Amino acid sequence: MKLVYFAWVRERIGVGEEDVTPPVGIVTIADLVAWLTGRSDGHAAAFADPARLRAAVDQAFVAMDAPIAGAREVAIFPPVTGG
Amino acid sequence: MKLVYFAWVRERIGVGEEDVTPPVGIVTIADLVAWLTGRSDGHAAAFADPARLRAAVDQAFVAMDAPIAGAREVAIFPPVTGG
Amino acid sequence: MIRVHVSRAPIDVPAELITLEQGGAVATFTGLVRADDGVATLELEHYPGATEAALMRLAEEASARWSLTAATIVHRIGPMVPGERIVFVGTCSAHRTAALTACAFLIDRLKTDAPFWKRETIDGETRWVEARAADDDAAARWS
Amino acid sequence: MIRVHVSRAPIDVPAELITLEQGGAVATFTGLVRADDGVATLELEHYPGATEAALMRLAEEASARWSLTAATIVHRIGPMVPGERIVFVGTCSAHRTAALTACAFLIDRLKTDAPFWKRETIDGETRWVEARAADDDAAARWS
Repeated sequence: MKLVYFAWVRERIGVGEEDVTPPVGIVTIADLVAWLTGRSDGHAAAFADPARLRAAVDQAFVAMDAPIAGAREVAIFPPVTGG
Repeated sequence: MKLVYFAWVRERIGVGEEDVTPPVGIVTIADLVAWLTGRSDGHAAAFADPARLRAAVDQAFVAMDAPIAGAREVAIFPPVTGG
Repeated sequence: MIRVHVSRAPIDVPAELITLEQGGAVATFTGLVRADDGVATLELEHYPGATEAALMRLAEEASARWSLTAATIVHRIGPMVPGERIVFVGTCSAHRTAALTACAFLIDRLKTDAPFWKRETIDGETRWVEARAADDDAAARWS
Repeated sequence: MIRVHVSRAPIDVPAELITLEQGGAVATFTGLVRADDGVATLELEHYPGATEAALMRLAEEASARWSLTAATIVHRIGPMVPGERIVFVGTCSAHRTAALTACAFLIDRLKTDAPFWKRETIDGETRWVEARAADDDAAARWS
């Protein structure tokens, strides 16, 4: 599964994208974020406050409790600030 | 008193402006319009339906029952259609 | 900065934007001569002096009510053809809702408060355009 | 006609107007980098692919809901300076209320539905701009 990060999530993790294979039991975006926290200090810093995170599955915005089953690309990022 | 006309009011009367001296007893715009009706067939045609007329005194829109005392310029015209 | 202008020449929107873009949020409205109902030409008559005064009052009211940093109203007069711009209204504010709301106010109120009259030619026949009750209703919602 | 574009180059509003002015009523909104709160530079990051898809969904929704004859959304990315245009939204419809309302819808919803992030530099210090609850409220009024 391809993960992509934006804005300060990307900066804290230190990369814009990575490939991961989540273990069985990781069902939702929230599960994924909790699991990713253990990958590095950067991940832990980026995901310290889950309330400040938003996500997309295959480029469409989803809620944090959305399932990741079948997703090719999951994006994790702060609330958007365009316009 | 200077009178100015616009759009089909002007066309029916045949002139864009004229000077008149209304007699005593002509108090409001509506009185003035009724009095002007007798001036020519064009005036009669222009003012046949008072409900379709609007007016301004000294370049500010007013209701048809507004007084004309002290007015230098009275304008009579159809409802506006700009924009 | 307030700018009101009654123009026989085509309305130059790019030039107006330069004056208007003072920072933050800019909203504009442009009315075009419709090409789709057989109108060959449209001619705009106005009440010189009274028109400019009415446009200035509207621009000043909008500027005060929505804290605008700029307000522009340009209205074309004389003959024009389908596709040409009849009217341009623009507002600039620090906040987008103020700019958008003031822009809607200006075009709604211009339709009832400014002395312009449209005459259109369709199939060689010329007629004065009738005022629309819907325009009175739209203007009334701002008072 | 729908046009959505994510642009590293400055937004050319006069060029966009040519595509947009299809007849009737045209409303536009332009967001400018503010010059008044000490921002030296603003940088826009986005989610390539997802951005264009989100803008296209918004333009299609507005076009259907307000019977637009044209809808344009252009969003700048990369570094920019105060006074430059960040975003341009334009709508064209036969009726002015439809054009104005659809324009307000597009900019409100763009702020919450399109994946852009702003980073500003003030006094040499760079920080990511925080999302505003007021933007969520403005977007919510359209659903």
